[in-house]
Amino acid sequence: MTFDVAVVLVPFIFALLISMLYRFISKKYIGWLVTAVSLVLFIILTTYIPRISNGEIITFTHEWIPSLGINFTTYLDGLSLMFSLLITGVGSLVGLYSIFYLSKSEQLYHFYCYLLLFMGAMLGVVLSDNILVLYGFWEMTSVSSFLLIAFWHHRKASRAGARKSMLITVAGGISMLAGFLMLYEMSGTLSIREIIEKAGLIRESALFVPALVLVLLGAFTKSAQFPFYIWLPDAMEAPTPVSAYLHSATMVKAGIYLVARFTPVFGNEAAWFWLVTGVGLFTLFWGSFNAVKQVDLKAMLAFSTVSQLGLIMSLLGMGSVAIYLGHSSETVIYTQAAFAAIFHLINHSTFKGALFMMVGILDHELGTRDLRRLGGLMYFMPLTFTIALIGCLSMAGLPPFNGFLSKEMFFAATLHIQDLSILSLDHIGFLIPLVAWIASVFTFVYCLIIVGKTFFGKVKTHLLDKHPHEAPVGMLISPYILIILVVGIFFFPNLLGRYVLNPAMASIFPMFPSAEELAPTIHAWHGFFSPELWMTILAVVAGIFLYSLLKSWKAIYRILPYHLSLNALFNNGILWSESLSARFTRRYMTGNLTDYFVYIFVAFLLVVGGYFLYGDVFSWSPVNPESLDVFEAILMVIIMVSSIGILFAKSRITIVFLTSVLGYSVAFFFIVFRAPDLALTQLVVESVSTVLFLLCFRHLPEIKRGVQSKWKEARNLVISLAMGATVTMAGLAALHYEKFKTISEYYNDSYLLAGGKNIVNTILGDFRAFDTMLEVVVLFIAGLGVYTLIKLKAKGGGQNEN
Amino acid sequence: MMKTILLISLALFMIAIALHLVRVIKGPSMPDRAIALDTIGVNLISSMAIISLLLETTAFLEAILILGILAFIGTIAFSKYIERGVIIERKSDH
Amino acid sequence: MFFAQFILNFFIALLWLLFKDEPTPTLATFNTGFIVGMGILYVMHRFFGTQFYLIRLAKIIKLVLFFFRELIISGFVVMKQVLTPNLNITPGIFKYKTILEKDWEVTTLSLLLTLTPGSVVMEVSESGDELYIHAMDIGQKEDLIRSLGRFETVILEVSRD
Amino acid sequence: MEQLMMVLIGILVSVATYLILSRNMIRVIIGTAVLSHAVNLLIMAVGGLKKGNVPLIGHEEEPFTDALPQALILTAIVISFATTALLLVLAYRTYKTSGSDDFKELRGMPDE
Amino acid sequence: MRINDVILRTVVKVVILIILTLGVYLFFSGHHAPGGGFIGGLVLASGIILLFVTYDIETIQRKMPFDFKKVAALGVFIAAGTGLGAIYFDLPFLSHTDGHFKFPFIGDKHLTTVTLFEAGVALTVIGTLVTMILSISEDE
Amino acid sequence: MNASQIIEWICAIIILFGSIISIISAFGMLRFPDVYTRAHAVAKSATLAVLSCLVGSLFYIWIHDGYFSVRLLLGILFVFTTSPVSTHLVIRAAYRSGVPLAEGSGEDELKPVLFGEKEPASTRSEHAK
Amino acid sequence: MNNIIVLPLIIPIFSAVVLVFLRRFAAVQRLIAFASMLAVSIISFVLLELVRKEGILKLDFGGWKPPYGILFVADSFSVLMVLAASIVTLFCLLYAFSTIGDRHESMFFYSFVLLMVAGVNGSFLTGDIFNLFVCFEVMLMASYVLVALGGEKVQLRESLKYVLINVVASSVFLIALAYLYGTVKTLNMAHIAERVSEVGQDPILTLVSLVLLIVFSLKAGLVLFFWLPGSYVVPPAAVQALFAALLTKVGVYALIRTFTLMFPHHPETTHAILGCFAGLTIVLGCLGALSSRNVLKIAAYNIVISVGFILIGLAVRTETALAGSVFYLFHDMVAKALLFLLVGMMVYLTGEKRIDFMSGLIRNYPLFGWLYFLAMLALVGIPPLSGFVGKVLIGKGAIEAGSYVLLFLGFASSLVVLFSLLKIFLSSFFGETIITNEDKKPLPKASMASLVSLAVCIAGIGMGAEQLLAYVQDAVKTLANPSIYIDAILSDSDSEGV
Ligand code: NA
Ligand code: NA
Repeated sequence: MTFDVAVVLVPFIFALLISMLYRFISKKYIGWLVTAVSLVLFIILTTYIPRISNGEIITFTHEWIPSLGINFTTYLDGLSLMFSLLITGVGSLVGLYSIFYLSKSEQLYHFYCYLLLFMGAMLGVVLSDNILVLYGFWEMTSVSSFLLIAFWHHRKASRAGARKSMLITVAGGISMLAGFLMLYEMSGTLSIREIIEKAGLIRESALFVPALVLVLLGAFTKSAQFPFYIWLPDAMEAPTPVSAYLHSATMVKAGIYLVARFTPVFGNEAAWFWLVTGVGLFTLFWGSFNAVKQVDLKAMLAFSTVSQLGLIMSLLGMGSVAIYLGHSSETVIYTQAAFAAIFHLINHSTFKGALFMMVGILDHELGTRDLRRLGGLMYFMPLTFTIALIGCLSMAGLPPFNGFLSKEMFFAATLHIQDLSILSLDHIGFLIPLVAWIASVFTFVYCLIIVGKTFFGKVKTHLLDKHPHEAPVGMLISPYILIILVVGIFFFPNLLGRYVLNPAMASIFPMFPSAEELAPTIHAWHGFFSPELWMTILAVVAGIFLYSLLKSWKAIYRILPYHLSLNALFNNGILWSESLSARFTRRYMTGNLTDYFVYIFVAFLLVVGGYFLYGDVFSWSPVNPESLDVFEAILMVIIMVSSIGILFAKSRITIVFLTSVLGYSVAFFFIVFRAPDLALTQLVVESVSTVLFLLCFRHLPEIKRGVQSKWKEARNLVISLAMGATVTMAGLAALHYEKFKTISEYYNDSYLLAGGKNIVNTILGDFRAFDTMLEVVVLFIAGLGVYTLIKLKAKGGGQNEN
Repeated sequence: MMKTILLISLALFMIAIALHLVRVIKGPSMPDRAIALDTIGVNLISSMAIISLLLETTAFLEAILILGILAFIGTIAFSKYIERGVIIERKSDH
Repeated sequence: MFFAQFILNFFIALLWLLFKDEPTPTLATFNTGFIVGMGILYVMHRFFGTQFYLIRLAKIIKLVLFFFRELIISGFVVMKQVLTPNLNITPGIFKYKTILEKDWEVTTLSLLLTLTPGSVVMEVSESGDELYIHAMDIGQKEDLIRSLGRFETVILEVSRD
Repeated sequence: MEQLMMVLIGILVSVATYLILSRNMIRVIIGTAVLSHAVNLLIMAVGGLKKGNVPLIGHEEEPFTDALPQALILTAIVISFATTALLLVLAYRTYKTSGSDDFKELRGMPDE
Repeated sequence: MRINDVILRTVVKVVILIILTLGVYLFFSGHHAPGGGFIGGLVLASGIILLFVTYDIETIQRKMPFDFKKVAALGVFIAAGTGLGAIYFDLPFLSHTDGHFKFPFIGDKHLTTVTLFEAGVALTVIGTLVTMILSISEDE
Repeated sequence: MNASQIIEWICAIIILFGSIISIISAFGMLRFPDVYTRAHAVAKSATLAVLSCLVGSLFYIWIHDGYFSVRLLLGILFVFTTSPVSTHLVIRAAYRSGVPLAEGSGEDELKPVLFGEKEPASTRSEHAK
Repeated sequence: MNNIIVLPLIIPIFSAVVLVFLRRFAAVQRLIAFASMLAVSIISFVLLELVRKEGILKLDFGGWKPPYGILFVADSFSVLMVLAASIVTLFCLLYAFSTIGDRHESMFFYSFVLLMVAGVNGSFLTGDIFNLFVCFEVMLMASYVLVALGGEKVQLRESLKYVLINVVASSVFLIALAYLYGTVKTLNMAHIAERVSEVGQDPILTLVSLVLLIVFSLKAGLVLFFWLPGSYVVPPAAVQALFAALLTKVGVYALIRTFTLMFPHHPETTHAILGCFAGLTIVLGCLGALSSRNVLKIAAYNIVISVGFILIGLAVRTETALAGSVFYLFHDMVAKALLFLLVGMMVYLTGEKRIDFMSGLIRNYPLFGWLYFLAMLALVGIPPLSGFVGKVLIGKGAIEAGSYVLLFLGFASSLVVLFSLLKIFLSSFFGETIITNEDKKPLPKASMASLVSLAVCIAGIGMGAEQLLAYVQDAVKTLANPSIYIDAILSDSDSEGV
């Protein structure tokens, strides 16, 4: 059905339309248009829910490069449908929000164009079955994210943030591509479905673990895992709707999607479990820990996003244990971690989207997001406060909000995992729940900060540009829809589970029998003695404690000096790479021709001379003294002396004289070697060259022997001697190689063949006339060139460098 | 025997060329070099003639004439260069 | 007039060829015609008021042989000088005013002089009638001037009627 | 003969290389000229020297010496001449505009 | 005292005839003896260069008012054009043909398109060499 | 030994003679004190050497192959004509570029005409060096 | 008769010669130059189809059978290269029409361009190794003039170095040819291939191939690229683009031909060295690209990187990788031309070369800015643009061959390409504009037409990769099985007895 692929195409088509027809569309309507497009797509996608939840899979193929198997194959299953709904759903809300958020003076065409581009790319990522096409869309999300971050590109910070995100995500993309190509090599297919089918087969390959690592690098960079997360806080330079959409709800989830999608392929490898879980957990901790120290609300949310992405990532890692262990009734329990992952993914999108929009409202209405300038806004902006409160409580994992449910499941999963006795978990498994708990303490702390420092306490009107007031209704619609969902999901989680999450689970664990078995029923209450509940309670207590003593322990953030931070490493790394490469490049790209010649000759000596020694090419046959006449020997001496004489000549004319002697002697050799045409040509050419030398040397100064250092002289001497030796030795070897008869015996019949008795001339004029024709062309170009070089002088006498 | 005589002559011409080469290298003045070079050309002409006899071929007789021509042109060029620093004048002053 | 007579002779030979009207003209016929032409021209040359050109030719050949003789002599002289252990000469430059006028006459004189033992022409004056001559041994200047006079005569024989 | 010729060619190559490695424009250009002489002799030498008569049918008898290298060298000579001509003009035009014939001084700015 | 080149000029007037004749001779003899378009062209060009060296640019250009660049271009045109002729007759590019033609006065002549090709070569050589020498000499 | 062989031998001797002259003139080139006297050596003996060699060859080929080479004859005439011109030009250039006469030279009638009395020749030698 | 094969060489030569006579008529010159390149482009396309249908075509010049005469060989590889070269030239000419100026036009500019293209096309098509040398020289000689044309101080200085290096390279080429003739005693490439394989590539033959390797490396800018950044940045933009697109690629083409057709039998030596060279080239090129803030230099180092990248395909020499190389070569010719025209336009519009002195160009010239962005993505290899398929194939090939270091270097270089080009984009196109509306130079129309056309080509090559791949795979079939080539050339000749 062509409609399926249209889902991906629609945003692109509209992006193209906007970019081409923007002159004819009023700015007012573009936002509405984009919102409508996303909404329609969302609605269309919801119509697929029944079919997909019944286990149906919808595919459609449009051929692109069939000969390489690179085709646009859309593949709509539970996982992709879930992500597609998320993308279009949040997309509509963000579209709506941005209509009120963005000023009409902005270049809105660009903005919405990029946004649609992103939406299309993101849909492409989650719907593609072909890994190379997936890669394409993957990079397109990086590109559109780049453009959106740099939307206010006159700001330096925007450009820097855009560059950072682009470099890191594209680098991840490239490594992912390498991983994909390895998968292709192992499985012989580009289709994800087929790769999953061959998962057992490819596991044997030596490329399996490298491919795994490379694919994970792609996922980690995109999903802002440690240590690649550093682009995400800087991406907050983008307009807030973008942050809400790309950098919390959708694009950063592409890495999660990738891990989920490839869990069936890689899950049976221990490295996968450890990398995904370990990196995820550490990111969870690191993000929450760092969020606390932020003073910019948006930065705090960014770190919180990093942390939450780590949480989801680690859950997927834990879920993969089920595949590692293989299917059995005991192992199904571990799949619940994966369920928690995708559940939390949805929940995170709702509350974090709402929170970002909340911050956007503050920014928009007050002109600041700086916590040091905020406070006591509860009374001025009660509606906004509600958003913040509900969002934060959900994020902190408190009831009655959806965050509580998934957080409980997370704790449960960590506890399950530490009980395992494989994968060395019996030794260090306890760290998993511990880290999870610590991170949730910090999470609670920054949630308190967001709500407390912004909405409680004293209002600091003197620090604000504008008088605080509630946001316009338009900006509140989207966040309110989201917090309604936050609450709604808490109360009706199984609706979501049944229709959206279960089918997605089936995609993650295709080798497990049925979605029903995998999907738990989500309960808010696991009993008073459930350990996960106590973990939450203890986290709240510890969080409140830490929050109240914030000032006394905040000093630990200063332990790690800035220049050792990842950001500093990245920035300095770029600066260093530029300055070091500049220094290195300048070292050998001196612009000095002599150096360049040294490189050429040394390369020749290393490769040719080196192979001569190494490859056993040497060959020698004794000289037959009778073959050499005395006069020939003298002639050789003459050539030798005149050429060496050039080296010692002190004036340019002496050089010309000696060169002439050399040329005439060579011509004489041609006569000795029975080559009359050659001798004639050499003679004339030599004389004309001499005339040319004299004509041109008039314009050149007398030779000053530039003072070369002793070692350079020695170096030149060694290189020269080695060059001579190499050419001679190789020449001797070539000379003694007599396995073939020359083709030129054919030309001895030149009179019969071509009617010419002068064989050389007949070769030049007939057998190889083409060479001669081109040689004439060369001469012609040179003549014309000499003319133009002399006649076309630079304006202003050629002294206008730079 | 005849061949030996020719070879001896050829060798003598070559030695003469070598001696002139010494003058080319030593100078001391540019005209010295020019004369030496001219003479080398002239001696090469002789050598070519002898080679023609030795190889019993008439193929190099053009080369003899051409070398004569070229040695002449070369010497003129050199002497003009030494004398005036220019080989070809735009417009001669007389 | 040398060339005019020669070309006339050539035409006579061609005419001869046409008169004979052979199926294929041969070189032999042409040569016969040439000889016939010589005879005719010899008879006629006084009408032109010039010398018979073959006589001029003979004089040219004489000049060339003269050249050769000078060359051979001077070759030996130089060889002697080279092989003399202690060279006792005083080189020098002297001026010679020639009676020759035409370019080619002066040129021929200079060439001749250059091939003569002990002298090389260095400069021709702007007026074209003074030669500056480098002598191997300035002591023999008088000898040189004497032979210069002899050369002038030979050249004039060729150029003047 | 061929062996000695190879040695001579080696010497020429050495000289050429040494000249090419010097800083002075003229010496480098002459170096390329010497190199092209060496190359031409090399082409001649690998074809085998003095193995036959002058390759003129009718004037000479077979066996002829290898004519193909001769034709190749002819082409090479002409091309090398054309290049040298252009090179010379370029050299003195460079000298006139840059005011130096020393390649060490003709380096240019590192990042211009 | 100004230089008087009378000796040189007088001799060159004679010698140039030998050189130019030799050039033409070499051009035509190339097919069966040493020579050919290239060498012929080179010798002819050397002759012209000799004239320039002996006299001066203005004098010689007055007597030979050609644009030598165009001579060279014409040469390339002819050399490559003989190749195209073959295409016209549906033969491989640069196929040469020959034939015996009877002319009044000079009789039976063996003409080949190789000669035409070589004429192109010779013209290019002359045009190029003279262009080069002239351009450089004119440069101040 | 028939007549033609005798002539061939004579030719060979002439050629040998030429080579001997050539080598002697080469020694002259090394021995003579200044460029002007060296020019003498070359202008005469080297020319004589080449001419005898060429004439020898001309007749040798004529007798041996029955082939009279006009090219060779032209060559002889050419060398014969141009060699003195070359000498003339070079020593004129030498003098004008300021190459001094050898020590112990006699009178010099050209110097006052070219340079006047005051200017010493050696200051004008920049082209020559 | 396959005379059509010679047309890509002979048409430009003829036009160039005719233009000499039309020196004073700039408009006519433009018309003729453009028309002839258009004709050549069409002819190459026809030829491409013909080759795919009928197999390898050859044209024996003068009717002399190989290996005795010279011949042109049209296989898919060579014709693809000719097609790319011709199209690129067509658009570079279009660009030049509005930017080059009558100083150049009256100094035979179009003639030199056409002659250079003739040399390039000849190098691609020839089947004779000595003729390859001659074609190289035609191309080089024209390029020498084009680098220096204009007479600026920098131009002269850099072109002198460029010429000297190439003169030495040409001499080394001749040395290689001497050895080659001394050993295998033939010049026809197919015949060489046949003879070399007959004796299993003796060590001396490998040595000869290594001399050729050095020569072609110099021409291609493989490791020995140091001449390139200096000389490629001095001529006018249209010429830079032509150089970037054509000259090094001819070297790359020659390397691929040499080591697939003639000397493929000792990969453990030759291809190992090629691999090292390719890797080193990428590293050095990347360092160069990182080091500069001059747009022209950055672009020039990007050429170096791509040369290294393309030759990974040859070094690992699986069929996939070779296909990648051919495809990438085609892409790179078009994309590099576009890149150089773009940066040339930047320099033209601002009068500056360093990115620090340019800012906000996209505000003044939005279309121009987006074209740059598109070219950047194509060069990084982002699908669906032209760089993608080649990159994937080379990567796949490297994996097949187990050359993970080269894979790493190749893919990492994409990142450096991105970094260096993004640097230009962020600093010069983004940011506050510094050009007021009064100072704003209008974009020359013909140049913009050329930029847009090339951009369309880039997108077209990527989107229409399937069509192009058909030819590429045909080309690779021959590269991977030299016997196809050899048979096509030598089957009807009596070379066996020789
Ligand atoms: Na040369
Ligand atoms: Na900037």
